[in-house]
Amino acid sequence: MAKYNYTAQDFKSDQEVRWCPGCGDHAVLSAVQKALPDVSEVLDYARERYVFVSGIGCSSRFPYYVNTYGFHGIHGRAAAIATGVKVANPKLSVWQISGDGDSLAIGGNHFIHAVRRNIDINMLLFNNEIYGLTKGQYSPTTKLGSVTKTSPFGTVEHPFRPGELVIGAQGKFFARTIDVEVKLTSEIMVEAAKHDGTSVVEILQNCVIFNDRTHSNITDKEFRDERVIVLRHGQKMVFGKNSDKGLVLNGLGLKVVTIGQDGYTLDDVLTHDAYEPNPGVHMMLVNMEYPNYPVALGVIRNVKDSTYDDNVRDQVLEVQRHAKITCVDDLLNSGETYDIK
Amino acid sequence: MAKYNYTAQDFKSDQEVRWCPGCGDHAVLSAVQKALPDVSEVLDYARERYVFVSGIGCSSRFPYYVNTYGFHGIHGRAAAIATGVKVANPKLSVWQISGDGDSLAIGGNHFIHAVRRNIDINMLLFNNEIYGLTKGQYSPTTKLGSVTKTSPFGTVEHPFRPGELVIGAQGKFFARTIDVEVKLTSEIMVEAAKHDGTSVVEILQNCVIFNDRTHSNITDKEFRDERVIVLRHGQKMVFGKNSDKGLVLNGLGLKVVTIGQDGYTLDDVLTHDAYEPNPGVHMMLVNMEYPNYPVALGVIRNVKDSTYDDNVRDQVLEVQRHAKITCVDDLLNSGETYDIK
Amino acid sequence: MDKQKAVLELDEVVIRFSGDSGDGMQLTGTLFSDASALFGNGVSTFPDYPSEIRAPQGTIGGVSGFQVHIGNKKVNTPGDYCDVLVAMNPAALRANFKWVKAGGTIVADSDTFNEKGLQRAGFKTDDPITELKLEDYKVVYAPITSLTKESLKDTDLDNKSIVRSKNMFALGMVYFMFDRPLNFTEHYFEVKFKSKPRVIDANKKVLKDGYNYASNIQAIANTYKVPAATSIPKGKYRNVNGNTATAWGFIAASEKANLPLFCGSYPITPATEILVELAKRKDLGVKTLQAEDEIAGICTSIGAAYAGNFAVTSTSGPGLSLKSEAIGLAVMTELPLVIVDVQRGGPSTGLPTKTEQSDLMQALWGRNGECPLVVISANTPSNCFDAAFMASKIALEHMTPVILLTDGFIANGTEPWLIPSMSQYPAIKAPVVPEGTTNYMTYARNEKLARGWAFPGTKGLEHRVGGLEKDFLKGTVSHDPINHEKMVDIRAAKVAKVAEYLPEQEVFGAQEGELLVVGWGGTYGHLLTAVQEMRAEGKDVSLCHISYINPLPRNIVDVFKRFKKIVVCELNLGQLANHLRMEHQQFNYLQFNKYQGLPFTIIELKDKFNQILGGK
Amino acid sequence: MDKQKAVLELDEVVIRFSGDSGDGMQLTGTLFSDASALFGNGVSTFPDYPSEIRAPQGTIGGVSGFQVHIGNKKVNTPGDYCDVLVAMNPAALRANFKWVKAGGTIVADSDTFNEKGLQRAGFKTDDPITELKLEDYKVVYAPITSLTKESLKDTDLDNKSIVRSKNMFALGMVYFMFDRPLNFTEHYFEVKFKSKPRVIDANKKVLKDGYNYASNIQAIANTYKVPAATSIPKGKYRNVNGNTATAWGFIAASEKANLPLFCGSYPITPATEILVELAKRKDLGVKTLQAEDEIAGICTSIGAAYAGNFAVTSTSGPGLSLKSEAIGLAVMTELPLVIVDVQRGGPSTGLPTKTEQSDLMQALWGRNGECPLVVISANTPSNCFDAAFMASKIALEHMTPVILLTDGFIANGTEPWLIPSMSQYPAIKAPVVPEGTTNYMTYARNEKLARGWAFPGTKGLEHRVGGLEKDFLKGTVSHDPINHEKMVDIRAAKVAKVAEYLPEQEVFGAQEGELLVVGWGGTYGHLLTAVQEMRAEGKDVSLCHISYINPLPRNIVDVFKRFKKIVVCELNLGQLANHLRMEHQQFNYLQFNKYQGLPFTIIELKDKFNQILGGK
Ligand SMILES: Cc1ncc(C[n+]2csc(CCOP(=O)(O)OP(=O)(O)O)c2C)c(N)n1
Ligand SMILES: Cc1ncc(C[n+]2csc(CCOP(=O)(O)OP(=O)(O)O)c2C)c(N)n1
Ligand code: SF4
Ligand code: SF4
Ligand SMILES: [Mg+2]
Ligand SMILES: [Mg+2]
Repeated sequence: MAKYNYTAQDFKSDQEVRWCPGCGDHAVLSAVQKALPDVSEVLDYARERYVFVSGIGCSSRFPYYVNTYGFHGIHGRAAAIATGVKVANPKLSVWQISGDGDSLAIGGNHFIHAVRRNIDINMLLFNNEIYGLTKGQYSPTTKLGSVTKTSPFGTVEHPFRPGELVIGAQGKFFARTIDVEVKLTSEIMVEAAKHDGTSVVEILQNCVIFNDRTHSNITDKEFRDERVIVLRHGQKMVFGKNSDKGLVLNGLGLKVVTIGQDGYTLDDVLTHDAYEPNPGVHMMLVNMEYPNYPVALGVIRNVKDSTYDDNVRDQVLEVQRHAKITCVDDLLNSGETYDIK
Repeated sequence: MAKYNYTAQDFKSDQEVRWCPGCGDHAVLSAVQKALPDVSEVLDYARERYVFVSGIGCSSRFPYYVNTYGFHGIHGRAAAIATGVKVANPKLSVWQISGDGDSLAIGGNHFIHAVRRNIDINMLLFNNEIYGLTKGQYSPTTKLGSVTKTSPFGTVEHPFRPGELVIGAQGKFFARTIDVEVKLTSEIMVEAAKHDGTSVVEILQNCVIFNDRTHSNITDKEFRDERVIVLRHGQKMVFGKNSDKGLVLNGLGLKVVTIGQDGYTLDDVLTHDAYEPNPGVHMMLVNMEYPNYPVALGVIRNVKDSTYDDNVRDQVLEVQRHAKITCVDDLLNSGETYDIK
Repeated sequence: MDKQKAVLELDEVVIRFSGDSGDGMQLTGTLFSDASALFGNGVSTFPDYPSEIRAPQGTIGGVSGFQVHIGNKKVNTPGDYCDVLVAMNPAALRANFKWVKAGGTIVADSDTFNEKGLQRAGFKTDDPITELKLEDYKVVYAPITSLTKESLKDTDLDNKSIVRSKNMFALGMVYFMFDRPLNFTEHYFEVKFKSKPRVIDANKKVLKDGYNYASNIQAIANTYKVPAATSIPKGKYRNVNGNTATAWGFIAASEKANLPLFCGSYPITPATEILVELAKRKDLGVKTLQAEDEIAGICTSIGAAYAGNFAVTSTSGPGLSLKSEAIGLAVMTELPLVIVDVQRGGPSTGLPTKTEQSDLMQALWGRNGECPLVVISANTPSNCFDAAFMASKIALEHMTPVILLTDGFIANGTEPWLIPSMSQYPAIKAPVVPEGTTNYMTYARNEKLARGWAFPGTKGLEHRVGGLEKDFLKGTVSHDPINHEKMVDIRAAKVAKVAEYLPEQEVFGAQEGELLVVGWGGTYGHLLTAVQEMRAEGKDVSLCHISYINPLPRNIVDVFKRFKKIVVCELNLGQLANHLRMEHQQFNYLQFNKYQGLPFTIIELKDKFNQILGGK
Repeated sequence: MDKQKAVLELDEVVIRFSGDSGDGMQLTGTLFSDASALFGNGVSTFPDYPSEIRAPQGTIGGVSGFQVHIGNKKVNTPGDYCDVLVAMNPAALRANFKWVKAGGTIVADSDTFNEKGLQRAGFKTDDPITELKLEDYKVVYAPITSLTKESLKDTDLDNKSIVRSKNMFALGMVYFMFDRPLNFTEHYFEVKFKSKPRVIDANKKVLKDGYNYASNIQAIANTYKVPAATSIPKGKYRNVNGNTATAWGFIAASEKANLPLFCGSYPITPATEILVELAKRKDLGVKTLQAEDEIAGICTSIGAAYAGNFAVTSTSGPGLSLKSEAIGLAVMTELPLVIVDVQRGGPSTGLPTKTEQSDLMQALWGRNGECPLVVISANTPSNCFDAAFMASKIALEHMTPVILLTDGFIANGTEPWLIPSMSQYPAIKAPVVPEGTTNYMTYARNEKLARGWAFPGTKGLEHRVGGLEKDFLKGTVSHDPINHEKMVDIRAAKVAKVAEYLPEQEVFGAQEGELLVVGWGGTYGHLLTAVQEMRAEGKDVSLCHISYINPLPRNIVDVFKRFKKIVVCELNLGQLANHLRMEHQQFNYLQFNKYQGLPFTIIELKDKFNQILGGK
């Protein structure tokens, strides 16, 4: 029984979309606009309940293009602004849009603290491994050795793996998708919205101008199926064009096997448990890198825990239940007072 | 053949130590002053090669008390200042002193980025789970539900586990000690100094005034042996007053067993491998919490990798080897120029 | 020493309690001032504590002081110099003797004046009195520690607790000296230690024994009586410090605006207590978020303001620096926000526990671009309530960030406060856009030039804001040159227009004449006292104490032009004076500046004013 | 249209290339200006690009422009209005037509003026010329796209590459119009595409075909010749933009000071290129650290300065806001540090790609406490080299942070630069404390009031610095009130003293008279041109362009008092004027302000000055 009957069109604003032709951001925008009608039905959110908050960067122009409330903040501060929005009005569905520079360079602190607090916002991390808007400097996710405007002889820094950092900051929800996989992205958006707490979605996004094809060795159509694995809770960890490859346990680590070879059967293949609180396996999954492993897409971690905004609300209600002070006059007259006659 | 023959006394400055009587910082200071003579011999560091950099907080007064170079920075920025010192002069032995608030609240971003870059500094994290200097507000490591000045009804935030965050930020060295264990602390300081790259040492430190006994359920003498395990590379993971308890693998996790019970022998007990690059087991070890597990002390992770400062130096040398431009006049006259006659 | 004993009546008296950080001097002073307030005196207090929590016992670095000024009428400052100094150890004497009036009384715990104590405090001889040239002072050496032990030897308190009670013995002595009843303080013990009757009894006993000891010995020459004030308005009072009053002012504004209060903040001396006070008020629905840093503090508040809460953020100078960029965002998005800066000694970390007025220029200009906002200040501890309320009203009604400047002196100082009723305060009406409004233009403005504030969640008002330049009406991004010029102008005009809604500047004293003293912020009590005293002496001096700094009151030029000379007095190098030079260049502004981390003294002010008057 | 064809000689001409972000207009303009410079013209250029990387093709938002001004003598600005506009599509025409001189020439690619193109650009009719009222302009519609395709149809380039070459066709046309030789540009192709001979040939062909096409058609009325300048000093030149010159100025200072250069920075428009330029210079041992944010940028630099490197940090307005707190630390620790702020349109994110001068007050005052430092500015693209050098020299010799203000206009603009020799530059002698010094007092000062700089690693000079107030000599922490007052004074005195070591203020034009135009920073070229032209017209106007803003030059009062009127011209609301009111209240400062994200025009300046002269 659809209540709102929104379509993607309802979430398109009248603003001209200004990303470069071919930029991965277009696909993500469209995936989100496709997902929001579903989110509305599943969670009973009217359109005006959505707020999109961003920092600064190409990706951070996103809120202008979504026909609801939006806040285009300052560089790196999206998580803090989004946190304020959510705590101020917990009924809002808050979506944070942020690039790899915005959320992991200048915004790294707000990022890890939002995740730690488990505030109920959905963070979309557009990871193009470059600063797009400022025209091509390396970011904290740029691969070691990359030549960029500010690293003419190659970078000398180990990049973050966003999923690993999220888990290190006690993250309860982490998913990964790629810009071109609009359907998968939409599906993940709905899952992120449903999760209570901070949902981090890393989007491997292509910047055609300054970092073209940085993800191509896993995203290119011809071998994508062989190099990514889409994880879904409760399903076997299989991948490959013929679904003939799988992940099995190997001591304390994971191993890729071909089903039917070397004695491995489908039964040996791990079943994905996104709900497991212990981060051990999730950590291995987020860290899988090509060529040793397929890169994991889908909802990798999805663990229930108390959220900051719920805790705040509960505490206020609890205190108010026993409150002796109920207005400012009470407050001013509370405690030690005396009369001058 | 001792070269310097320093004693702890050589590292005491003429400044009056101003921490509260009973503060855990005193013991740490003394442990560091005891370790530095050893570091000097092992690594051939003259006293003037040490630089202590801190932020703001009670613990951050540390540099005043060490008789060498020191920089008492601003709140949260110690890691950034220390990074600048090290890159400017890689010959210096740089020690960062910082509280849980200084390094994980306001300084969280510089903390994770220094760790990610693997810059060769030694970070001592004084974790008293409180803001001492500002008189008792909760910090990002304060236990959930704690009543402090700014959480009169208990905190509502999940605390960071520093070791977990370090690993999430690709940390290569993490150790833990407790303030009162001066000998262990000294030993760890020497290891931290020997490690090339960012060495993070978490010190469970008592703030007698604002958070007294926060670590006492593991640090109190009467049961300390039963509740902590001191890890040393290559040694069995055993603990307990009678060294009769050990850690064994249990599926994907760890389990505490009593040696000689339920069929467990010393052979079943894990041997600590601090050098293992894969963070899986280290993650479990840093996350062990009382009462389910003993709390791990000692050097938990100690992995070799290239450091930022070495990479910078190598790159400069490499470029200079082929350089055509060797002075500013060369530079000004390089590229497109033309003559007006 | 004079051995006669009598009860002398005084108009006012200043007492300074000083001892080690662990000696409980803050509590002792507070109890004395509370008792005096309850008794009906005019009271003003100021704590003076070190930036260490507990420096090593017995050292100068660890000395903590608390000064109380009581009078038979309203007193406006904690007093320049004290009549009586209580020194619990040699370090306290050494750190504070220069604050004792010539010939004043010093009560010292003789038990601590042993070799070790003297040496720790840096004395070179065993005769501190001679060493400090205090021979003409009345020094009362009392073995306070041993008498306290003696007093409590029959209780079951442990030794540490017993020794810790010595401050109550000293307080008892002071109560005798000033002829104060003990019952208020006894009542305090009863409430504080409700469940521990033995602790109540012990404290009462020590207090009483101290009182009796003082009455028995011959060393205390006179007892003094400061009669209750008669000129003080009747009514219900409480003592309040500036930080509490600030916090409560915000809560009051939130009630009047009918909007939930949100405070995103990060602790910093001396502003932390505002956050602490707000965190307590979950009963009134206040939401506080202790952020990971100052930037997150203000950014969460900006987010909350966007979402429709009344948002504030509290900090001190270094934190204001960190908030600069985000303040610009609040200016551009034209959201209501109050930023309170409790100023301390700068630059950089500076003197964190000392007072100063050196953030005014930062408040006015510390942001990129042409980025105007409202700057107002608070004058006294209790005035912080009204100042916070007004800051909030302006922010909410004019849709602008407001910086409220207080300082360490009034933030920590206390004074009695005639408790107001909220019915005396005006309503606050923010330009909230009602649901159902059609064609909402995000940057369309009302008569105050304030834009309409639409809350997320409201159907039909969906809109986007941000830090890029805005279209004049629609609020969409605009790179148009002329639009930018218009927006720069209108942002300035909106702030300037606030003056039309503010009270005119008042002058204390004659409305025209020889010398106009101009001040702002926490120097009010000192400037007022100096001007009052000089006027009583027949000098032609008036006071113009400015609360509204940007925009300045609309009649300020009228005020200035009626005086022959203007002297701007500040605890900085002349920041208000410079602001006035920019705004009203036509006047000549003399300056009197002090920047020692300390308030003015009345004496130095009067000297300066007399010199100006004389030098005409 | 006039069908006659002739070669007319002109003194100067302004050409604006405009097209889609992807059309290569920046390159086209640069090639034209390089060719003109090589030819011997005076040249000044200014790129004007959108804040989007590539907005949707054909829209106004995506238009990128590049203006070139060439003359037969030195030209000081890129010109107010252009004589010739090249518009590669309708959006470019629409966005730029208002910058064409009345009756000027417009060259347009007729292939793009189809229905879709016109509509995207927001035209309502199919006749843009009438719609924009350009009937009196000389419009040359040329099918540039199709002719380019035609020209390259026999090459093996793919279609996309072929179409992308159309800018070279247009450039060829312009070369014909201005009688420019092709060989400089051909040489460029040869170097640029060294390993791709076919690409070289293709580019040469398109360029030539464009040239020939223009010479063949009758539409181009005249060709113009701007003779080489004769007044320009002879020597070796290069074109340089402000950001490159700034970076190189720092490297030069590092060489002269014999200290390694360290730059901790974070990218931000329009300052990023300074970091980019420095990152290239590993050959000269420059260390750049792209930090995680601006705060880490400056803090790594402060660490590097403490460790004995010459440290700088680069940013724009919002980044300067973020650095505020750490700048205070540099002031307190008295370490040498240059902070360069490439100003852009504010407040907040504002207009990131546009120019403005609105960070002056922030540079002066944007920090907590009394926190003085040196503020200087650069005037032109090439002057950035000298300004950066001087900022460095002051920082290093006086042990103080220095803020260097440039702006988007000069940072991106280019001009020919007579390459200096480093032998012309003075030595830089920082007060480095030599090993072996005994009794090093961290805050003891030399005649400049600079403290001694001791490098970690040096035996015997171990010391501690930090943000708390420092003891006057020893540099240990001091909470002493009098010491604080002394330190506030000496920090101010140290900065004030810098004036003694700086050149006196010079005046262009008469040294006394009617009207003194006062300016600072990147408006130099425009102010100079306006004053030059008016003086040529016999008007009594002189120019005082201030590079040293704090402290002001020591003779500034002498300069000011020799003129009847002073007008301060700035791209802000009057920040320098206000600074002057604070520093030298005795003068009356008229103001001329513009804040549209654009430079002044000569026309509006002259109008204003004439009006002031007329209105005396
Ligand atoms: C305080 C501040 N510092 C720097 C900038 C400049 N800046 C804008 S966006 C950006 C980085 C963009 O990279 P990312 O966040 O990865 O977003 P993308 O453009 O790649 O989507 C930078 C450095 C700024 N706007 N504000
Ligand atoms: C910019 C800034 N913000 C806030 C402060 C106030 N402040 C000083 S230390 C501190 C926290 C201290 O806690 P921690 O880092 O854990 O150190 P500890 O005192 O516990 O050793 C705070 C909030 C400051 N000095 N500067
Ligand atoms: S520069 Fe890169 S990230 Fe930015 S809009 Fe263009 S393609 Fe996308
Ligand atoms: S307040 Fe706590 S952390 Fe600070 S010095 Fe005292 S005991 Fe140590
Ligand atoms: Mg990016
Ligand atoms: Mg702490």
